Amino acid sequence: MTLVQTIAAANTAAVGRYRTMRRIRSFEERVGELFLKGESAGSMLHLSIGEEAVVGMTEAMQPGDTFTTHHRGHGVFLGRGADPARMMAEIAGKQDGYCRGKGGSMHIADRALGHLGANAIVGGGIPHIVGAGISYRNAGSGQISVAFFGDGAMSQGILYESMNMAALWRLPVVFCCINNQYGMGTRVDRSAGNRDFPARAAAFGLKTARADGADVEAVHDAARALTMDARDGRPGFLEIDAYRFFGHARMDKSPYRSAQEEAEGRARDPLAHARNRITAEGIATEAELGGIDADAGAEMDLALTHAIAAQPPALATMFEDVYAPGSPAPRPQAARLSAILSEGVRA
Amino acid sequence: MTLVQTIAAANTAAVGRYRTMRRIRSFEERVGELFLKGESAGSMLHLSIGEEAVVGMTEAMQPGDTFTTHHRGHGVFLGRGADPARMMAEIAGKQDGYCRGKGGSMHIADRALGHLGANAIVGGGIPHIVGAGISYRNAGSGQISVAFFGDGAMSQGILYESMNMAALWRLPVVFCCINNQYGMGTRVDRSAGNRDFPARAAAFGLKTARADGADVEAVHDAARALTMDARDGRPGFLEIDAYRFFGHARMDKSPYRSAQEEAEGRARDPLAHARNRITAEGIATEAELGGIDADAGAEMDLALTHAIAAQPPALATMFEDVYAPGSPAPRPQAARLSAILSEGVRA
Amino acid sequence: MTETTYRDAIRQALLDAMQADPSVILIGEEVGLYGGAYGVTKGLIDLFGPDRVIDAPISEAAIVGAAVGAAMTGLRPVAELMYVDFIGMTMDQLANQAAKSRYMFGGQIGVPMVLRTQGGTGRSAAAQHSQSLEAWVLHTPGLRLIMPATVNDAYHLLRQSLTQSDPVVFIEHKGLYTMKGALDVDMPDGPWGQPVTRRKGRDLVIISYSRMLHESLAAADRLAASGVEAEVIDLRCLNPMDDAPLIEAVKRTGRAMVVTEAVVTGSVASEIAARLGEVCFDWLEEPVLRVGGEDIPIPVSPALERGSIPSATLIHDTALWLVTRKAPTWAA
Amino acid sequence: MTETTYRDAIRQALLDAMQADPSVILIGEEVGLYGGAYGVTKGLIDLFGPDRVIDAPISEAAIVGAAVGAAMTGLRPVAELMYVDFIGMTMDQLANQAAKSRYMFGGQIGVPMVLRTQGGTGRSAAAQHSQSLEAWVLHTPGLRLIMPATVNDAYHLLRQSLTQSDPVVFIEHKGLYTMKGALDVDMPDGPWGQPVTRRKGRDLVIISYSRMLHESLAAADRLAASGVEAEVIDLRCLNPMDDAPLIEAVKRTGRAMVVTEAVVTGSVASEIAARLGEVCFDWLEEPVLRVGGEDIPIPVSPALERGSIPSATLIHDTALWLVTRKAPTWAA
Ligand SMILES: Cc1ncc(C[n+]2csc(CCOP(=O)(O)OP(=O)(O)O)c2C)c(N)n1
Ligand SMILES: Cc1ncc(C[n+]2csc(CCOP(=O)(O)OP(=O)(O)O)c2C)c(N)n1
Ligand SMILES: [Mg+2]
Ligand SMILES: [Mg+2]
Repeated sequence: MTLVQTIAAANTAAVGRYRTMRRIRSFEERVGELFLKGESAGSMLHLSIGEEAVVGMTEAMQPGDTFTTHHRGHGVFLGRGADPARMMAEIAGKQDGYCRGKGGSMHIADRALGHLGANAIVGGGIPHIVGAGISYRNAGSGQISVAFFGDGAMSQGILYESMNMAALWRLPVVFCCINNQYGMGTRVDRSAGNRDFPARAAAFGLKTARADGADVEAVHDAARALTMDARDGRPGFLEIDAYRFFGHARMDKSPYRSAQEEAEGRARDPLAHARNRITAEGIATEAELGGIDADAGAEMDLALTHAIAAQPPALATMFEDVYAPGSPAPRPQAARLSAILSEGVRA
Repeated sequence: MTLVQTIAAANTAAVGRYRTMRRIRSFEERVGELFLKGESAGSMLHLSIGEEAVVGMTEAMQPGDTFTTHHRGHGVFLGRGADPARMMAEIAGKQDGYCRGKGGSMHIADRALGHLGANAIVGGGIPHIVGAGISYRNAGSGQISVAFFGDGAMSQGILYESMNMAALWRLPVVFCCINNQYGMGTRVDRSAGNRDFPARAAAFGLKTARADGADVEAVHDAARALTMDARDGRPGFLEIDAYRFFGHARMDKSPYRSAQEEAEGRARDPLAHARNRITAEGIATEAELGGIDADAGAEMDLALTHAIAAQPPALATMFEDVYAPGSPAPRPQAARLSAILSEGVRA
Repeated sequence: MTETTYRDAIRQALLDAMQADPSVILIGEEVGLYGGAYGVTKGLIDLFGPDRVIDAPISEAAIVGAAVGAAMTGLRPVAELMYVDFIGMTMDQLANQAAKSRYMFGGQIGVPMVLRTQGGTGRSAAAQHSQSLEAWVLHTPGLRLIMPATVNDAYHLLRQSLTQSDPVVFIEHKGLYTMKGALDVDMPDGPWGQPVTRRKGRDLVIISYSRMLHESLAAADRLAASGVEAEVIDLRCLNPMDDAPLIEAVKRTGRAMVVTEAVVTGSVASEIAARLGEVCFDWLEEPVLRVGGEDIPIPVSPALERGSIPSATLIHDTALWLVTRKAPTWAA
Repeated sequence: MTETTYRDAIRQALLDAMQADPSVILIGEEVGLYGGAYGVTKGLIDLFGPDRVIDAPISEAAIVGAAVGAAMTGLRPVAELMYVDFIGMTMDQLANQAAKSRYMFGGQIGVPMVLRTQGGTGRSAAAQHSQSLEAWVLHTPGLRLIMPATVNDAYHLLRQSLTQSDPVVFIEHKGLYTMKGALDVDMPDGPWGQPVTRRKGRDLVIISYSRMLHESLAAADRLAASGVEAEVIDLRCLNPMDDAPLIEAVKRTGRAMVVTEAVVTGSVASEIAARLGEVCFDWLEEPVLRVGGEDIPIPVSPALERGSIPSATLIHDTALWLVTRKAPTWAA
């Protein structure tokens, strides 16, 4: 590629990342609407608004790579190519959602896109990439597996057990901490004896980096380096320094933090940052970006409409998927009680 | 104190530490005999021979300080003043052992001497010092609590959860890792992605030190500094770099390591090292140290004889201590079955 | 005698205990500034300060382990597990450490701690936030297991738990926090450790606990309309279990059902049915029936979630069938 | 047909499975160089190398979690827990992750792993190395629970476990490793998932599993001497449980006992007694009795340890009492 072509490619990519970040934000806004309309399955909905720069990592991954996420994983999954309509349907607990309405927002997964599962247990999905790393190392497949989790998971022992294994066995994995400064109402300075998270990872033998969560390009540069190392068996850790714009979940109004802190945090907006950069460098015009915004809004409106219109799962499906197809499903209680009480069966 | 007195005190202390180390080794040798005589309760007996320099830490502790140990804790407890006869009786599963023959070697404890319990779960006793630290911090009692554990526990996540809490809450605690280079048959280089253990502790915000396990005075110097900091709310981590002279437990002949490695490891003998130093510096004569050795041997012979002669617990005691005195004991099965089957109770 | 909620009764019990006993401390995630994920500990940090109301990092295993150590050294910690679903990370500290320390150490060292947590369905919180895992605790000697169903029990059983010398696992139900009821701080519903009969009846006994008590009482009311008088017993204290009152009632009525929200296989209901089958054999007119949760994880879909656990209707229909041999519509 | 030990049969099953299926790997503490704490995996690392026989750090939770991830991505991991007593550190990965992934994800992602471990008393290993915790697994939908009692089952049930699409918890007994028996690699003792009748009898059924099967068979021999013919059934596959053969036998004999080494309260025996009480009610001449471990932690003293679990004598005496109403000497 000529220098001109390289620059052109980089520019297109930058605009692409802006588009993905916008789609994530528009999606999350519609999740909020779904909840307000009373159409969501429950209220445990964790929006990733403010954390869209995670796209810098999802775009550094390759087809075939796998990942796990925490409970705030909508953005990560969209970054890896999710269908917003099936996602929204799952969040509404509908039959044609990604998990047939059994998982919901905190348990979205998609084998085809390499999503090994969102997890409602803080830290729960982290060791799974160690196992995936063993698979890829043994197969020499060149794939990597990435765990996405929050700053809260930095307090879960299983993270360090996993980091140690990854370093010891030279596994093709990356640990990606999306530090949005809070675990529910607890700011990191109230949960961490030492807030230098990369230092922890380094002490276990990982390559480490910290990137500004307001700058998707900075995240992408760090992610590219770490994913390249990981493919060569040098596992890494990336901290994305971001801010959780809204409450922990739909019910939380964040009384534990000041309006000023929130204003400062929201000022570190990866979309605004990217928008300014793209227009300032003349990569795209305000009008072009406006078009992207409009398209994203329209796309997510459709996802919302679809989710609301979609069918809930049939009651009998609750007994499916406990065990693999072919093995007998659990016996419904009504059948058990009937077998005991029906006249026929009594002596 | 004049300089002369200070030196005299230091010399007496050095001889005292030699004596305690010798008593530990003599005790462990008798535990081996107990097993060979078929008088021990089981074969899960983990000797601390080669790790006697832990005395440098136990002597840095004060009356009223508490501690937990791992499964290889005989030496630590003797260092804190244990009665060898009651210890040996417990290892033999006898009624007048420290735990009435219910705990054995891996579960020795003594409220009076601050021993909150040996643990058969690797890492299991570590978080208990966090709670003890909260007690002492809240009471302002000036006590500290110390967790003793092996290099194997460096792979247990709960250790890092505990370190983080200790640093975050400025607790008066010290984490003491007795690195004897092995977890069963696994040498540390096969269990740690990065063998710099103090670096891990530092990354969580602890004061750290590593000391040569062949030099009890070096261990003591490091331990004094760390325990002083801990009393002021600056928790610490000490790695004692030692070598496990014999097999993991009584059954293990260590086929997984070379004779040469063992020879080199056993050459790092804290007793020989102290003996040479004490005689070289003219603190005591070979004859005087020989007397100490003889006394220790005689003392532990008595402990062994006592343990073998002691009575096993009465069968009915198995139902005691499940719940506190005053609450009904668990109903023995014989009583339950009798209540069901006895003629009297049938309609 | 005041009217209050299950949530506020628990909060009141914590407040009164902390005022009465300076050794009582709280440790858990979001118990301080946030006031608890379900608001149970709201304001307590302002009253007692951060040394007694400790906001912990997300380290369930070490939270329980720290509580064990604090209890061994003179404090009376109340550790909070935000959801009982997280107990899997703490089972070593709970079952190998808290439960066994007194025994392993020959009675020298007790662990007077309370592990407060909540479980159950009702919020479409899915498979990892809706479970009822008390059976794991029931199977662990050395632990006490308390599951209050009423506002008055929420208060008194927690106060009493905070006087025990041994570890207590205190499991609340997320679906009961907003339930209103009468609280009499001077009058417990019954003696510590014993079940309480919530409704007298001659035709059968329905044994239940936690939220399922209320489904059972609702079923009993509807049974009365059909002339069937069900006795309803609330277990309250599940481990160690005082089964004498259950046995007396079953011998008297000859028919019994045990209702649980948990997965029925290997549940508390199985244990009770087994005991009653052993002891009441000659008095039973009908088999002791278990009515419980389906043997599946909890699905997120509200309809599926509701369908996976017992309802007053299912309890009513089953009881009616048991007593009158009138098969319900859903009879297979 | 060869004579071998329970330990070697398990080793043979691992060896044959690893030869037959390159996706099978082993991961656990000391499974490689050391050859397993009980020697089960001896030599396998030499045959298959360190990429397939992985010596893990002492990180039980991450070992099980890594197995989950490996199973999700095409491998068939056999994770080893050195003692079932350590399962408390892994219950989240086991019960919230391995067991529920297929369900939560709508059937998309299965977890075909085996968790091999061993439990039980017999070595004076005390309270944290002698437990029988299968009841926790029984109560977890999504998991399969296998507990072999014979040499032939040790081989075949493990081979069959390594063909399952869902997680299997495979619990061996430390007291059986040196037991000798016949191994026929072409002939399983019975179909996967079903109990096997180890002895036919007309007077009562003794239902058991793992090491207690042998105590039950010994008791049955002595009962025969007194003219009592006990049928002895080996559960083998405990979750999901196929109770049809148990029900048939109990309806035929009218008397049943369930024997477990675990703490009896909340045990597998309680579940089976509850089921039989429900389904066989009209056929029972006597209550279904549970004979199990005392409701206490396991003491280290060899005499106390032995006294805390069922013996052939206790089983024999109880069965004789049940059938002949002849009270044993220990009758209270
Ligand atoms: C093991 C576990 N403990 C506690 C919780 C309750 N909980 C849900 S989210 C959360 C905060 C997590 O913070 P973080 O990891 O930073 O993720 P974020 O919500 O900020 O994205 C907590 C404590 C849980 N789901 N799992
Ligand atoms: C949680 C747990 N995992 C595994 C074991 C089995 N085990 C007992 S001792 C041991 C090695 C421990 O090594 P280390 O911590 O270095 O202590 P050392 O024996 O060397 O003193 C292992 C794996 C255990 N007891 N507990
Ligand atoms: Mg966060
Ligand atoms: Mg070691």
